Amino acid sequence: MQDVQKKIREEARNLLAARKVDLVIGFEKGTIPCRTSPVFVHKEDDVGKLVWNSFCEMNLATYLTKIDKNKKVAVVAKGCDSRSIVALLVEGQVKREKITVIGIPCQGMVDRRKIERKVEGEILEAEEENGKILVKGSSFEKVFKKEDYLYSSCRVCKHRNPSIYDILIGEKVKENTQVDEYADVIEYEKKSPDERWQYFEKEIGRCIRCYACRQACPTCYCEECFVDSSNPKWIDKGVDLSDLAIWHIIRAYHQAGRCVDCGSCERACPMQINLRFLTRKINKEVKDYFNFEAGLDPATPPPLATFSVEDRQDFIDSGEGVKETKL
Amino acid sequence: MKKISKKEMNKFIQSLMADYTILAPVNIEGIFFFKPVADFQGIDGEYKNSKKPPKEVFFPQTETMFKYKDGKVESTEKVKGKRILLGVRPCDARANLLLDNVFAGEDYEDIYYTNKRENTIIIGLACNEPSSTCFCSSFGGGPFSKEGLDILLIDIKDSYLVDTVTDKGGKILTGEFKEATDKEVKLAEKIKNEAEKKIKSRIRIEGIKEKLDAMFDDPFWDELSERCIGCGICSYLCPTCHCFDIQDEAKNSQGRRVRNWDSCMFPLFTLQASGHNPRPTGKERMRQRIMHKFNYFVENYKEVACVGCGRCIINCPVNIDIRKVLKKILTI
Amino acid sequence: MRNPYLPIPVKVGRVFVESEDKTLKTLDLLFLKKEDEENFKFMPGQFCEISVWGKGEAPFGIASSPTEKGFLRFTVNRVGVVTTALHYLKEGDEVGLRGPLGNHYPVDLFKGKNVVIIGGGFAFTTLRALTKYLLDFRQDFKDITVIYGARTPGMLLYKKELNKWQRREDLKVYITVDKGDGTWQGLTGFVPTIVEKVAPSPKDAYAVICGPPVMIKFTLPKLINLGFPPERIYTSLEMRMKCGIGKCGRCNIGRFYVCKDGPVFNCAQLEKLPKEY
Amino acid sequence: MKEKEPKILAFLCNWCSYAGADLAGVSRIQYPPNIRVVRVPCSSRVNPLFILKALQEGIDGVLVAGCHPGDCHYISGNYVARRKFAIIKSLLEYIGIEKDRVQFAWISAAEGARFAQVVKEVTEKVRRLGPAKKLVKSEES
Repeated sequence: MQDVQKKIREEARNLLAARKVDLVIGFEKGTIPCRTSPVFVHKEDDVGKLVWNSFCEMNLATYLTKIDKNKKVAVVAKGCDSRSIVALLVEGQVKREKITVIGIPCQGMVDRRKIERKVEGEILEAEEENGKILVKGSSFEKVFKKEDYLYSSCRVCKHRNPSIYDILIGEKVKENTQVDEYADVIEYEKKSPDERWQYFEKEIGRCIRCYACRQACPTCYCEECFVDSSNPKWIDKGVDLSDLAIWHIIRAYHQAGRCVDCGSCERACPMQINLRFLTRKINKEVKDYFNFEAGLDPATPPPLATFSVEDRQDFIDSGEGVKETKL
Repeated sequence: MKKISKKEMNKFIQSLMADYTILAPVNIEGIFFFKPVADFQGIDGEYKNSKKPPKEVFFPQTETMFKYKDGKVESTEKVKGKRILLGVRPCDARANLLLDNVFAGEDYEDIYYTNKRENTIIIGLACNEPSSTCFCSSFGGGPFSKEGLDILLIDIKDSYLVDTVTDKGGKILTGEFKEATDKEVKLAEKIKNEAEKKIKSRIRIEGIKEKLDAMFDDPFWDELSERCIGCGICSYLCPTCHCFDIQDEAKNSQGRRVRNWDSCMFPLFTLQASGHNPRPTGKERMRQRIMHKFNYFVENYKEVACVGCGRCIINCPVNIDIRKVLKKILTI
Repeated sequence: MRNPYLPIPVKVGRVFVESEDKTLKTLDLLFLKKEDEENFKFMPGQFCEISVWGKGEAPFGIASSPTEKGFLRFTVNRVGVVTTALHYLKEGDEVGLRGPLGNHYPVDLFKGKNVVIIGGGFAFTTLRALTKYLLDFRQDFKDITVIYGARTPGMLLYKKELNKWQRREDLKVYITVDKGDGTWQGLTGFVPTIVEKVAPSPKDAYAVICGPPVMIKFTLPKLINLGFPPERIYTSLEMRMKCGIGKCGRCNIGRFYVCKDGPVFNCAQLEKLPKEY
Repeated sequence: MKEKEPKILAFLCNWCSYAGADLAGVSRIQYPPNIRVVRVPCSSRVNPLFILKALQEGIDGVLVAGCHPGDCHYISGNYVARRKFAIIKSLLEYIGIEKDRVQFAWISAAEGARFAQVVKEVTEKVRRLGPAKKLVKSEES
């Protein structure tokens, strides 16, 4: 971790010194334990702020559609972040020549909430030492193995190495190709519709419409989101269950074939709603129906922007009767 | 100072359920919400503070103001039944007093809010274990402060000391309350001092308002708001934020007018029908949030609109820390 | 105690299309009950929140003067959901009304002084109320000058009334358009240039200016050059509003809420406020 | 009290399904009156938000009908729509909305009889589900 951090600072210094970029977006140390904060480095001598550890959980690609388009930007990108950049390139939201991707083969990010549930009292200090997280509180000191406390999105991640980069920091890591990433989705599908509806209503019932999931997601960049439209007003603005349901269904649906499952939405949600249970179902269908995974190839358009004559249509009554649709 | 064992406390609260709705911190998936409880088994040991501040009891996130059918209006400001809000932390109680400035103003009184305030008794729970993100003492509050509370409970292991703050609180304390012994009062005093020492972060507030007067166009705001992704967490979870939106929810001419929480961090907040937006980017909006709490509110109501509860620090997805912001402002 | 968010029912009276392209309509609202009208004490410059059932609520400046009894006049520019709904209303329909809200033009300061009223586009509503009020108490004021401009002759508000006012001797009225349309004989040119040409004297005078931000931006310096001190130039500002009573927190400029502490401010006040409007 | 007749919203593509419905009418073919028709230029004009808005307003069933693949007046409209419908249908079922609440069909302009048949089947399936409750916005909240 330490030499990755050192290399990031060097690369950032070179890029800024050579005027190749106007700014480098990376991570700096957080003000509270187990956290980092995105940082915009404009000047060479600030590169010392840049850090790298297992709490760099934010997907920095989300800033690329929020900053001034003509700025030349370098951005620190994990595997998932780089896939989001590819998704943005494919959709023409960022110009390739304006972006310098500092790719980092990712070892997975640590879920601080999982660790918090395993200790008595508040974590006051946290350090990371080759694969171990040491946390200290007023009445405890504990060590946790990083692998056991990764975010669920990192545990099922099959693309730890960046799919696009101008600079690669360190060696590529071994991809975790064996994991069955949709095992829990398949398990969940076995439940009865009413059970699934109860779980869905319980989860989205906690939503407070703060839109952190939308703002944290790189591929959620509409000028005017459908929830902000007043003419027509699709859904009302309150926390009524039916409006919350439609908000979450359509937000997930709009990420079909574009979501790289970085987990940024779930991490930003203050109410810890299981948001990925919707997006990963869609990612599974997109993989089954269209054999497509978002953010891997800048040349192939996302599935819902194109079509194929052989697409499945068993769920459509086209005269030969509707075959039993597998869920 | 009275005293009651925790077991009796549960029985006492149960007895009040006949004529009060009891709202207490309920643990849902590790997050605490103030919810009506049918049977009260004491406050969960893990309870530090609620995720959504208790302001939502007086100023709900979505509230029907009135219903209408073909022009006939039926207002819904009356509140059914009396309520007890149990387990409020001292910082949030102080925040309600700040909200009173806005909602219970002398020129226009927001009776939706004031009706709920009047018919709710607030029983606070002193903070024996403040968090590292708590800095209530920087604003004149403290883990055991009583402003805004009707009763303050102090947890001394197997019982509570009951400190009656207002007679509104006093009138519900019937029967079971014995006088606390000197030993118990001294123990409470010891816990109080330890709690106050546990609050490490001290933020200097004097001079912030004056600094902000002169720095409206300072590049500080660009640097601060660059990393902000523009969500509404810091305002929705803040106990002193009170901005709201009014919307009609209707089918043809039958429907209701609803008040929802709103946030100055959203572009829609000030977007005008002509398309002009006085606060077009995140910079102006972040500046408005800080200026309103630490400058405009001070000029209008002579108090800083922050109680140091730490919710915005813990919940900001990009870890923008208001303590760091306030320290930086003093250096400009 | 009264619920400040509850509108009173009023009926739509006369509806009159003001502009050729039909984006501007004037509606007269009639009180249903006598005491509603008695309780409704207002002064020129104040505004109301008008509710259209099922659509929502929006703020509109009162265009009629308190001296005009029995109705409240509003001119509505069709831009959004509520304003479009207002445009579909016919005589006899019922809407909700909340007000009077905000402060008003300081007419008592104007007493015994010259008054220069400068308006642009469809922002002439509260200025019409002010002018009508001054004319109904004409002897209390010295010279009154009205300078009002619009993009094209078709976009001018209250055309008949303007003609009547132009024929009065105790009032100097200058109507201009940015671009004439063949039959237009009056002045042409932007309001700031006309103000410079008319060059009203600042001695013992107050100015009131309302219009699109660009017009104010170029007219203010002209007034200052003519010698008008900032504290004698008043303007009415527009911000997005919801509650209209200083609670919902969105219409602030610095510490002031435009709905409660405004909408009328003098330029000395505005100079001290952050340029965020 | 006779149980309430299910209300079904039918998005019919102007070139095929709407013409099919027209043919059914012209040929005096009877079909249940439960559908309310919304004519759309192409099945790909149907935005999933339309379907969800209808379900929120309390409709009991939604039918989206368009041209058979290859017949689309706009060449690829129904091909693109097919992908959208595959995703939204599996997502709605996944979260617990009954399978038959939202149904899709390809009906050409010549299939008047089949149009009536599809409407009959859709109405039957929706009737069996009973009135819609999930996603419906409750008046009292």
